Amino acid sequence: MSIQVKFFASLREKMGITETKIETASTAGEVWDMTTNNADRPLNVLVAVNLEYAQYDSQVSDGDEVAFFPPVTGG
Amino acid sequence: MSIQVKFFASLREKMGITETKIETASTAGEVWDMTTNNADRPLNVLVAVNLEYAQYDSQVSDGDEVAFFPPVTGG
Amino acid sequence: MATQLLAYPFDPYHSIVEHQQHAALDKQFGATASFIGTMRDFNDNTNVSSMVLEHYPEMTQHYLDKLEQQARQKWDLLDVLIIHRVGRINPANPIVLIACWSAHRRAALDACAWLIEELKHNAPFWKKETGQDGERWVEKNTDGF
Amino acid sequence: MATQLLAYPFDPYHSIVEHQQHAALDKQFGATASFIGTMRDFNDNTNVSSMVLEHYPEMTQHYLDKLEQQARQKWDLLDVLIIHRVGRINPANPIVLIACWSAHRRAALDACAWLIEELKHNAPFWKKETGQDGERWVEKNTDGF
Repeated sequence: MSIQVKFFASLREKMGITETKIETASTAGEVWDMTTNNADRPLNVLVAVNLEYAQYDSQVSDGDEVAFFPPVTGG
Repeated sequence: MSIQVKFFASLREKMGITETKIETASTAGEVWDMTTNNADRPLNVLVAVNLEYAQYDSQVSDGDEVAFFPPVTGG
Repeated sequence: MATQLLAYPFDPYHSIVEHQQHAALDKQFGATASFIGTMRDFNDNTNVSSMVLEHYPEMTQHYLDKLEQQARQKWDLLDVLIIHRVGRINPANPIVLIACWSAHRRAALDACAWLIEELKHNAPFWKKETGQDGERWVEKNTDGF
Repeated sequence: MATQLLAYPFDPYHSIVEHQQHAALDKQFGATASFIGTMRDFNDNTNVSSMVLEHYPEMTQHYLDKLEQQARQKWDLLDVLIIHRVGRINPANPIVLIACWSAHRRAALDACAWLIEELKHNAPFWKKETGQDGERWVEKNTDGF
């Protein structure tokens, strides 16, 4: 098992990561740290765990999908 | 000159008048009295003078058009 | 004229598209909000087979034009289209169309909701329904709920 | 499915009519409220020649379905249709369509306004505009005014 990690839009471009996997982590914030090489956690980044909005301190488990993205601009 | 008087919808049917003319009157209420043979003035009747909403005590003059109708049900 | 009183059936979406094409709105509007009122085959728990919409022609036209002007004063609208049926109407026929165009969404949405509410409460139209028990005048409009 | 993500242009009014025909809504609905968001050829005082709408496919579909369910819980709706473009979009192309059907007007109007607001604030879509100075990500949506 592992955690699937996705980045979108300007954050995807800035971090240079579209999709990656990590072995394990306990919070979404830890996932950020591990995948971005401990980059500062931007305040306006949105976090989703398993397709639902979450926080940096939300718990994650093996098999989860964690996503980071900028404020949305659809519609 | 004269005052043009119109009745619409259920009020037109109830009063048996579609359109009539009277010589003169000073208020819309007086127009009602003269054209309906002094029928009671219903509380929920709407009054229009020259295509604008008015009251029984609104002034009317020669050449005006006065209309009486029930609550509206369009849309 | 952006307000029309029609004595024959109309296709509201076709009317919107046609108006949009002729109004030279292209590429300037970001938002279109529309409301369409359609005749149902029941009202107040009674089946309705058809109805006749009576109106006060001069005042109706005058009132709808005034409503459009008021909406344009209250909101930043690029265009407004109001179409209302009169005469005999059958179930599933559109009765009223209100469409508002604006740069951003709130103006179009708010103006559209305001216009149908004003029209329902004040425009001089009257519905007479034909059902299984004959004809009856609709006494008052619902509150919208 | 009443929520659709389309990677190609669509005709929103045609979509409404088609949905209405297939949804067996005939003669039961009295009110249809719709909102259409269209790409303009300027934004923040800059000309925009085209844009690309990126999204998070699984979450977008999940989120729009959830919005529809929430709207149906909050209001007495007969049907809801939500269509959103993704991919490259040109000025005057529709981006989003929301249509709500109900027996009476308030449910359709309020649900439609609520849905576009929720979608704008939370659905995972991102616009990248191409203008005279190249490409740029849109930083945030307008408040609707």
